[in-house]
Amino acid sequence: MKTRYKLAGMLTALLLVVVGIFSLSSNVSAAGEGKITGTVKLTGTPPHAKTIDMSKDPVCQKAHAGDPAKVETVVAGADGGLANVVVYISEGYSGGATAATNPVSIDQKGCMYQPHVVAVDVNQPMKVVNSDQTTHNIHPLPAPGAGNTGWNKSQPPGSAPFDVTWKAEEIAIPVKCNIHPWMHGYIAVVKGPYGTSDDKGSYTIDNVPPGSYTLTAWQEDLGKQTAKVTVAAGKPGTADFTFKAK
Amino acid sequence: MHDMSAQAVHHHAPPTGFIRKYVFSLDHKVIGKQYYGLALLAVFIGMVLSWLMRIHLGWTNAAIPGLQWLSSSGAPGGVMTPEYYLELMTMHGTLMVFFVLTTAPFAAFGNYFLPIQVGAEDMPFPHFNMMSFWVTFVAFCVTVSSFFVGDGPPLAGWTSYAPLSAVGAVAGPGQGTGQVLWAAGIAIFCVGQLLGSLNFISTTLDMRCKGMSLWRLPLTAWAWFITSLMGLTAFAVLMPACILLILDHVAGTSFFVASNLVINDQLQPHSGGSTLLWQHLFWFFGHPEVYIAIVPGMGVVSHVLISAMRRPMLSHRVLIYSMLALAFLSYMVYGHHMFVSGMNPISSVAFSFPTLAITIPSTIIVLIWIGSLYGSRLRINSASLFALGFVSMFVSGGVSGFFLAQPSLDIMLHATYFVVGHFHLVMAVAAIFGIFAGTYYWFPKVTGRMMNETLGKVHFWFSFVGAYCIFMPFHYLGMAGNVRRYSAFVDDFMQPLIPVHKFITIAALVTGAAQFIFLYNLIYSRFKGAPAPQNPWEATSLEWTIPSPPPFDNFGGKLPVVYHDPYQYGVESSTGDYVMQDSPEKIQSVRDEA
Amino acid sequence: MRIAHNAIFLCGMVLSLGMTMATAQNAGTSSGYPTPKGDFTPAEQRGHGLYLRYCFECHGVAGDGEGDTAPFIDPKPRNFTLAVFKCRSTPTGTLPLDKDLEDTIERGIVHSNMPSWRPLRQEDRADLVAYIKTFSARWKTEKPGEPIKIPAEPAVTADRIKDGQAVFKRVECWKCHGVEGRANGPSADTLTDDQGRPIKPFNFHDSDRFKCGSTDQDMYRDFMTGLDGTPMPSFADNIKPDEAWDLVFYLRTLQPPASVNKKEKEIAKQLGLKPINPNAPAQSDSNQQQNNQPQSK
Amino acid sequence: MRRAFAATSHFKGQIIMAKIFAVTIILIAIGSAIPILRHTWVAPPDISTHGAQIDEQMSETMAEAGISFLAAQIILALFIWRYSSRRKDEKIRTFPGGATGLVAAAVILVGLEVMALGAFGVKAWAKVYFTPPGPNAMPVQAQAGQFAFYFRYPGPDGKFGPIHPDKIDEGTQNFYGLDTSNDPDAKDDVVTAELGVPVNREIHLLMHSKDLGHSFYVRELRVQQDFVPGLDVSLHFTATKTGKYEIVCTQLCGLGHYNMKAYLDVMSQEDFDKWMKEQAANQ
Repeated sequence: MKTRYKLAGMLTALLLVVVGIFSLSSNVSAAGEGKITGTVKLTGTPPHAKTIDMSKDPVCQKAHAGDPAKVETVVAGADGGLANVVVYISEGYSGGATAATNPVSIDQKGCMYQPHVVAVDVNQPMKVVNSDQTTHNIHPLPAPGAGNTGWNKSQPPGSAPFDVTWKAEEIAIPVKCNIHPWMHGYIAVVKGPYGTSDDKGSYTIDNVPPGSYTLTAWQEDLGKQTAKVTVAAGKPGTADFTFKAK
Repeated sequence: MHDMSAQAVHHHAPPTGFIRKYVFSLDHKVIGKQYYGLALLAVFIGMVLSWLMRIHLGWTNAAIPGLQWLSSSGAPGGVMTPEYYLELMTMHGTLMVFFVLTTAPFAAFGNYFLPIQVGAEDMPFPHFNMMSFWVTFVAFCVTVSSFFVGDGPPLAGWTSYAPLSAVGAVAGPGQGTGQVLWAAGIAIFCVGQLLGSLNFISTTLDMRCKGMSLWRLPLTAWAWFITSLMGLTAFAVLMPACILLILDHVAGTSFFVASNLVINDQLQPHSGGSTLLWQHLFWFFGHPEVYIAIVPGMGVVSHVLISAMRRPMLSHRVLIYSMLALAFLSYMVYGHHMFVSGMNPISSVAFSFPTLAITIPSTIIVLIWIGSLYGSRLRINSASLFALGFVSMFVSGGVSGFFLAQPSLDIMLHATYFVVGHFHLVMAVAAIFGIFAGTYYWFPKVTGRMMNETLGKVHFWFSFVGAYCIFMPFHYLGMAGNVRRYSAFVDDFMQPLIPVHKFITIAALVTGAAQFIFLYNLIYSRFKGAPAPQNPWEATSLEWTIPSPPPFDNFGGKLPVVYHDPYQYGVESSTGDYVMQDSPEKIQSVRDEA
Repeated sequence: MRIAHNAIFLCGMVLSLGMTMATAQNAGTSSGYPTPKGDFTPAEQRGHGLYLRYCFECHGVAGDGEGDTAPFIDPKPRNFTLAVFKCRSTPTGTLPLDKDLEDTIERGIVHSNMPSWRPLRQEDRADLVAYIKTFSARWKTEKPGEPIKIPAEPAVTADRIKDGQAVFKRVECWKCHGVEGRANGPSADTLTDDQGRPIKPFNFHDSDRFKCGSTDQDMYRDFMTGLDGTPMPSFADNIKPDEAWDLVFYLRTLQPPASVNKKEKEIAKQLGLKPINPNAPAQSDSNQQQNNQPQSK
Repeated sequence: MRRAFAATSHFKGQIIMAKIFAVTIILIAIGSAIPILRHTWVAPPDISTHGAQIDEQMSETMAEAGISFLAAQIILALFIWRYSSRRKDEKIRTFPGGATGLVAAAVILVGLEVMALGAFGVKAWAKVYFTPPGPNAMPVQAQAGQFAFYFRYPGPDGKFGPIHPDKIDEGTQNFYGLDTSNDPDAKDDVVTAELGVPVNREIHLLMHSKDLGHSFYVRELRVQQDFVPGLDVSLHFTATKTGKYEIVCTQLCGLGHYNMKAYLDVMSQEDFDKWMKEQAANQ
């Protein structure tokens, strides 16, 4: 059973790599051609964000002296902008990996994951950084059989950042630190261009070749939404999403 | 005692050809040497691991140069990660306990000298004997292979407490493949030791030469006999336990995993298992294992001391009875490892008294050693120095048992460095000193060359003082509540203790380095040492009646006949102040003063 | 000889290596419970494992109360296939709430071989209940009854105790439990449970603890729900809540002195309470035979 | 027959070596006793009601162990000193009384002494484990998980809500898997990251393991007890001095074991009430 999954995973990975190589050459011209912008909003009252008690580890507590850290399950801005929403092209995108050159990074800072949700392209290098003066262990838990294998590595303070890549599309891989149980984040492995909403709720997807697509916006707690969008040469497409608070 | 000298014909001819002679040899002497080599390899690896651990404990965030090449993921940039520390710790314990303390004093020396000391040509089952070594070797390979498979060796410690060791990779790095390899390796190791024990028992009971009654066996032979009795029962418990552990991993059973465990936010699909069951099974093996490691040492030390003191022990038989008592009690005390484990507190009390009772046979043994020194003509050489060092170490480690045998004090001391100091002194260091004593004592017999005394004495001084510098402070750390198995000391109350750790680390590095003197001495003397006479120590037991190194069939086809108790020293005879066991000359023999 | 030996030896090596490699392959990945049999939910599946560890020796693998130790146990282990339970908060004849069963497992049943499983964890007990419910189809077809209401406990007074004694007489508790609650009533020896096995009524002079809990509320509940599967009926229809409390207080007076019934015993002493006389008309129980007072135990 | 030990120069050498050895043993023995006598490294002062007995037992055992240790080492050293310099012609003498005396000494002096010690030690053990918690002990549930402790107070209704393992989600701070929307008992449960207790109030600690084996060790409280997955172990203690103390895990539970800790905060009753209010507000 398991081995079949592994096999499938490896095959997909192989396929993706091949496609990637092709698309890279073809995308060089297409790069920067079109983009998609929009905002994600939250209606209704956002849930009460519990404060996190970090008294277990003085280092963490010191990092948040004054304003204690809050749970980041749903982070809504003042004007209802919803942050940490991953927007990606779920249908209609033919190309392979894009922008695989610029590495995204997930930083362990103040015993929280920054960013809380990191989106990364298949096979795009993801840098894991530990800026704290305490040891973290970063422990992604991909769904079995989805093609990504989980691992669990400690990062003592001052140890070098390391790069990882993900083989298969998976939205989203929960990642946690066992040493600091409150630390939770998500790694959204998408195929093709993507954007992540900032705390105002606005996002941008670059490097989209002209065409019409189906966008999907994913929020860790509120689920997924889709929208259709068309991108013409020189004219960016726009798509807005609205999530309803539970 | 039926006469075996009549059919004094070897039941397998001397092998020709390299493989049969040195690799798959049936000769108990070669197998003994193979065991010794395996132990040397294991102890070397184990020592390097302990070095790395000590450096990390002393200077936690320091980069150890070159470590990143040993394991890029375990030590990015040479800075050891917590899981890598625990992995090293697990492998250190496993290698040392199983592949050094069990194989060297018991399997290695026993294989070589038990048949000679009972006056036999070989073990009764040479094939089993050879198989026991090679199975052990496979076990070694399997265990060590966990370094190179999956995400490294297990981090559950050499005790591999369930459910950490039973739930699989979800519990942490190394808990998947590594843990299974560990369990498989140990299960295989048990098979090897079971075969070996069978051989030892039957050798002692059936292969004794004419006149060699049980009471005329040297103390070493008795020690190996008692040890093999323990091994037969203890390893027979550990092996199934390891198999059940593997089943929990790969077959999805739930022997050791309770229900409703949520690990990494994942509800585990196990149910109905008992986590304490593993501890019971493991320690039912684990405590006899301690005596499997130390009793052969006691035998060797007594043997060496006697020929150095030029007199028999005050009482041959009381010593043997005491060792038997140790072996027997060791099965009724395993619960003292589990006082605060959640076991019924009443059983903790029940286990505490047999544990305290163990001090009685131990004290008898020590007192007889010391009492026999009285009025003796003590000869000081590397062997006897290490033997006396053994006595000192055994006492130092033993008294801390007073504390750990009491559940009320275990509340404070359990799982602290006090325990580490205790078992390292009484089990590890003492047993290793026994191995050294035996090596210096028997090397001339095995190789036909003397070891270099000067190097031996230098080696002793470094080891003796070093061992105390390393392991005495552990007790103080423990009393201050320094918890063991920590890869770094982040708790406030442990900060003042870190200098002690630094001191221990330096002591460990020096002492470890000094062991290379021994290694050099071993190799150098093997080829360049002064030629050894047949009986350099003027000893009486049978191994000194044959040439060194002994011929293939030990006694040249004519089995010896024994006329005396093993240790006839301090008597007037033609050869001096001692009489060989097989010399027919009539003497006023030294009686047991029991 | 040597050939044979080599064969054995090589087999040993190959086997051990093979085993190791094979295990190493699956290590850590397939760790889990065997695929659920039938249509078990995860909770039932976990309960199954727990049942096979703790319960089946008495209650039987099939849950029919015919475990290996059952022949030597009295009272007999519960037969789960009937889905009939003594200790419920629901009216007689109905299924109990899960809570009732969890409480029974946690509390254990005094005067029987059912121990208290308090050391087990609450969530494990819940799983056990989930599994026990798979033994009978009743749980699929029926719903648990509406739990009975237990009104606030009134203060104990002399009158209440007298009234309680009257109730004791009226609803003929004494037929089984005896006029002094010594389990020596006229029909005490003829009692059988639903399976036709002989069963004894409770002797109030034995202990202050009951099968289904020892508080006054528990006693009240026992009257109103009855203990299904035993001859103890439900009096929900012919005892008013107030009377039930009276009965509780009266029965307390029969029990050996303990912290729970100190008050009742005192009042009874002051009253000089005498055992009832079943034959006398309902009003005057006062002038009856003086022999052995309830307290004289 | 070769006389390996006849050469006198060699003989002198070994006498000196033996005497150095004897001195070394004595020095080491005394040296290792000094830190104990000077209390260089000792457990912190006890803040519990049961700890005094444990400390007493500890010091008694220390005295006995220390005496046997020093006696054995020093006698060993003296014998080495004395009898390594005897010549070949000197007669072998046996210890007065022979083995019988020594066995008697071992059994009577050491054996019985140690057994008696153990018997007394049981009192301290019984004080912790054989006495049930008092009727008005304050129940607190401690949950251990990789790699942190979390504590639960029943709240005003005095009842702990049931635990639903499938609802446990550390990301949303639901460490106990409580279902506050459905379980009335769980609504007012207070879950905290540090163990706040009122001083001089008996605490009934219900120990619950979420995942693996852990342990609850507070040196100042003289308390250590493992968490057993699948069993709820219960423990009770009374803290008599206010302050913050470290709770550490002593049962190897994975890579973060060394960093698994929490704080025991012993507060005056009013501070505790205030603290409890704050915690309840943040649920």
